[in-house]
Amino acid sequence: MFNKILIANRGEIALRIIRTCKEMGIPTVAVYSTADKDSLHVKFADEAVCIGPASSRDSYLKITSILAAAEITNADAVHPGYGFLAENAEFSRICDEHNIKFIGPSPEAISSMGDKAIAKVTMINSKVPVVPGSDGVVSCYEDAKAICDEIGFPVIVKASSGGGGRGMRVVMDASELQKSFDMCRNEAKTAFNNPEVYIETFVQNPHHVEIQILADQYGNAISLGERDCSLQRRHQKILEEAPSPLLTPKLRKKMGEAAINAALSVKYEGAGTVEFLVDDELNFYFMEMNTRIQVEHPVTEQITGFDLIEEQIKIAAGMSIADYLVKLTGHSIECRINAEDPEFNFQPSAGEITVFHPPGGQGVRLDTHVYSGYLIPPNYDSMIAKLIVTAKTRPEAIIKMRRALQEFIIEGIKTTIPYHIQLMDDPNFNQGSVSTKYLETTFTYKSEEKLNF
Amino acid sequence: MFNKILIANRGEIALRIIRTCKEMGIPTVAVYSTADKDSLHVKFADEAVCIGPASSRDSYLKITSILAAAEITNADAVHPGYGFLAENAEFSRICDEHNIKFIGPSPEAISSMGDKAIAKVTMINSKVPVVPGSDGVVSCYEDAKAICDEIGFPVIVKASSGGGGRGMRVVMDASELQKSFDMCRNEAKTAFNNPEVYIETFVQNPHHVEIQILADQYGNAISLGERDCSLQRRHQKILEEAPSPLLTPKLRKKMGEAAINAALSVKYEGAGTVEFLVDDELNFYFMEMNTRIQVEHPVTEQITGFDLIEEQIKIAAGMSIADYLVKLTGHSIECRINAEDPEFNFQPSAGEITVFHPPGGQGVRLDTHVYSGYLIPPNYDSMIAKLIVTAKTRPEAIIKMRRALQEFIIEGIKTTIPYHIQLMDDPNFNQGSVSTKYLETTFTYKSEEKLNF
Amino acid sequence: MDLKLVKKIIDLIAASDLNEVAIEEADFKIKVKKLSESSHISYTQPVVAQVPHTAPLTASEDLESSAPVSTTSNSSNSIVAPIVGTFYQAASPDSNPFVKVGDKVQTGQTLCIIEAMKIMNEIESNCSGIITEILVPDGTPVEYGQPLFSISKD
Amino acid sequence: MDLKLVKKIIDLIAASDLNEVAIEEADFKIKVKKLSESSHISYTQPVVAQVPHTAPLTASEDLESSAPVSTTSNSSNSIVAPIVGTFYQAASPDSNPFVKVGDKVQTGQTLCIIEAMKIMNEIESNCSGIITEILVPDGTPVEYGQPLFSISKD
Repeated sequence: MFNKILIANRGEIALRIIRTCKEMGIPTVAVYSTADKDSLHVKFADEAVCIGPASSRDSYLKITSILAAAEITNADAVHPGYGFLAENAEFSRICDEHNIKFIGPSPEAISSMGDKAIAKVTMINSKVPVVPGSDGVVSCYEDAKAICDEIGFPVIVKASSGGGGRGMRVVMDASELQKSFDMCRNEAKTAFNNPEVYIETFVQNPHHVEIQILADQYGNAISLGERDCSLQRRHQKILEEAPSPLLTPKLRKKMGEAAINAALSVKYEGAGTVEFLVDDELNFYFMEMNTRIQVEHPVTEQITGFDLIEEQIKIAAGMSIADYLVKLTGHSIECRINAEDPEFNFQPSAGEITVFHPPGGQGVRLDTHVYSGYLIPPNYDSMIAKLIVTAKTRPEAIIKMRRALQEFIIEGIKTTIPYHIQLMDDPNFNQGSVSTKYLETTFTYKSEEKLNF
Repeated sequence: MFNKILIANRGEIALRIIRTCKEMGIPTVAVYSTADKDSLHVKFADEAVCIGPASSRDSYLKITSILAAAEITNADAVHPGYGFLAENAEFSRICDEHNIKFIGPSPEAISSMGDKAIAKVTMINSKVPVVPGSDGVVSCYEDAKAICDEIGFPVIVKASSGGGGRGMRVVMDASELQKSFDMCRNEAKTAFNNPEVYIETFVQNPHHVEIQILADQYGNAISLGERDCSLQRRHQKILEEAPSPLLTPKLRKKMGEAAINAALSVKYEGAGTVEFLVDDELNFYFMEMNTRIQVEHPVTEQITGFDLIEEQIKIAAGMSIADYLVKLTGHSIECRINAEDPEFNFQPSAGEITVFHPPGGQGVRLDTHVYSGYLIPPNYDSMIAKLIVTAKTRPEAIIKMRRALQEFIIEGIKTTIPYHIQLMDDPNFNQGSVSTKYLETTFTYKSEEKLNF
Repeated sequence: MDLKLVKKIIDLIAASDLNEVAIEEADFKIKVKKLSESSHISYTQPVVAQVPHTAPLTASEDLESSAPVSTTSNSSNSIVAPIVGTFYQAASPDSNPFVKVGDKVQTGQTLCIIEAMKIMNEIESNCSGIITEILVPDGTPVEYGQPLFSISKD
Repeated sequence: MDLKLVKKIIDLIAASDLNEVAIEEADFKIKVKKLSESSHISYTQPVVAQVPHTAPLTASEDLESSAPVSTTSNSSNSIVAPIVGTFYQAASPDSNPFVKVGDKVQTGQTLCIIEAMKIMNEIESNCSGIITEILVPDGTPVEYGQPLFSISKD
């Protein structure tokens, strides 16, 4: 096992990792920017090293500073969390070169999943279902036209280096193709310095269902079931749940096998997530693989009993998962509580949290790094807490989430709590899985102001 | 189901009951004394009625005020919580008379378990093992002598109306008997206005193991397993866990059956707890039955998945438990966090909580009614939070509890958190079940002052 | 939305002394505010905090354990409810009220009845003076400490 | 909605001393506020209890994002570490230290080395003056922003 783990992250995930390290008896090193000097991850880690100013580029994204911090503290492993350097193949490689274990997959696995076109080809070769489309990059309009003639419209043109909703265009019919194709290439070149695009059938009303996998260094890989993350705004997940209300046991098994194949195809190591689109007819298509722990991993922990951070660390330390058994029990929902104002288009609401009263009781879990008196720095993302509830069934979990949200008091800033409360009362959400377009096209948040007057 | 439940209590248990009522969709009425006007149970209930001044006698113990509050709010059921009126047969009876459902057992069941001598006879008749001793009250020294000759020394003389460590005397040999017998009677008369005493074998190094039962109105009763509450100071439980590290599956089954018999013998209805003494040879003896929800009920909830407050309400509303199945999974520990100073003989520490940062993460549950800025009234008991952790095994639960205690920050008052942290590191506690004398005779709390210097 | 209903609600509130009203049902919520026109009127006595739902997280500043039978400020007094129950101005529906606005009362004189659990509890004045206001309508529930009468003391 | 009920509630509250009332049931909520009549009285600001914390939980007061290469106080200056790494006073174990206490240094003059990932980063002075103290022993780890030298400025 490792002697000391440096956590190359901040916020709730840094605290989350420290908690597991404490439970495993492994000393921790926090790194922090000057903006985070009063953060709980700094307070609760065994050691803490200031690595730079508030700007992420000069602190949490600065590989040399993080490695130097590991060197001066004699940390022999680095946990990257999510975001920042978590899916940076270069970081994984440099850690290896300095004999510091990167808790995550190899640089090669990160690279091959990081490029969408390469990933797609890899999946086809591994018999993982993909959305019909081009075999990799489409370089000219003529090729694009030929592919569309074959797979039919609507299609979507996507930048190889894109992601998170950036660098993609839907094309409804042949007349739009040339213009959209050219624009997408230009945008990709500007945004990602890589003009390469590929083309796929545009799946309508898709559901976002992802499989959590674990894979060890000995070629064992298992599925820990799925998470339904269809509730999104601007490609940002806002609520996740496990299991998915959409899946059947049979489909769960098929998707789990596909995800395991995807992981094995790149000799994956650690915890990873294979994201699929599922349409209303329950066809599923590989979307991408995230080669890191996900924000929404707790819902899987709640219904499987695993501690996924612990599993990441154990796998990185060379332990085998050959005898792991997975059993899913109950239903878990996570609401992301962001410092954003749902009244004003979710504009970020930085500032001081004057009152912070978290919910409690049976089946309620809160992962957060904030507290009464915490000043939210404007430099980082706006997620301030993950509220996770677990109950026997989905309807009970929704009721429990509503109760927990109602007793969650945050004053001094605006948060998405009122939005989530309305979502708990939404009939379509209560009925089952909605599509990834649902929040933007159908669900209407009623302004609290309007409610009050 | 009930239309509205009045909660005749305060503090964490009032909030606990409100949470379940919210999840069940039942409106609630909080009652409160003037000292509790800013309490969360007042805030989170649907309605709140001030019933009197700070003194419990004039508020939470005043039956007429509580019933009047139920009348003016049209509540059709009353949940008594624990403490205050929870085991007051008169309260249960008056509720019945006013057509307000008392969520708990009948006045008769409360009475027969409330008198220790009557309870013991009832248990003997129901074949529940009891500590060898007198068949009920012993009125004169001659009878006491005869009984001791039969069962041998040491014995313990106990007041019928005593409890919680009050009204009892250990007699090591025959020479002390007369004096101790007379003194115990006198004390009982003064303290409880009832001089009756009984005599039992004094069980040395006993463990306190209690069985949680549920019984419905149709004669069905089940056991939800045991809790080990051997860690006590001055007969006050300070840490509870489930399952007990002492029990074998066979003994668990036997004790569960005995507890069910105890419940059925008084036509028990609702959630109840049968407390047993268990000696090192795993003999077990009925101690008493608590005819209410217990402080430590969450550890049972954690390993069974039941919501015990919900079960109390459902049973009171006439639902059957005939088809309930109980399965125990994992290990759960509760630490009672009291506003007491472990440095100074646990003297109560009232005042304002200036900082309150609760622990979080996987497997951590917190039941509390306090918050940053909360002023602890000097009028009530000192428990301010129950920290409950759940893990797969006992060692993992202890590690998780240590981690959670370490990140639990309360400033402005003294608490028992440092005491619990040291307990988590205690080798004897880590090894297994200790006796109820352990904390007072063996465990030594190291003053934080001394630790630091 | 039923506009007539809304108008009725607004009329109700306009006709009242209230400044702000919010009503909410499963799928309906209304909130009405009226600015006070009488803000120059001097106001004598702190309200005995009957509003549990505002200022949720402020610490209690009042830990008095003696029964607040009255609150005093200069020559004006409130008689507050010493118990929870239902307030009645008269001994029975057919009787005259114990007191009316303008009545002079003596210490110990019965002012009203609070019924709790079918028991009629007579509430006596703790001072002598003139009843200036009856603060609670006949037959309404009152809680402990709730002001019932204003008295201008002798 | 039961309008009679609403009217009753409003009447109740209008007749009372209450300033604000909120009632909520499963599908019904009413909130009534009455403005204080004493609004001419100067209003003391409620204490917003901003002092929840002593040491551990104090909010950051420093959100500077520029690299704190030096901190200044009158004519005295600290040179702080611009990167994380190991502090060395000399270019190699056999070399003389770049500077000693009492040395006069110029802006841009190399003061020490911070090694990070096997790279020797020369740290230069950002002012001229006299070295009054070396704050870190040779060979120790330093973090971003940690003071290394005190300089008494010219």
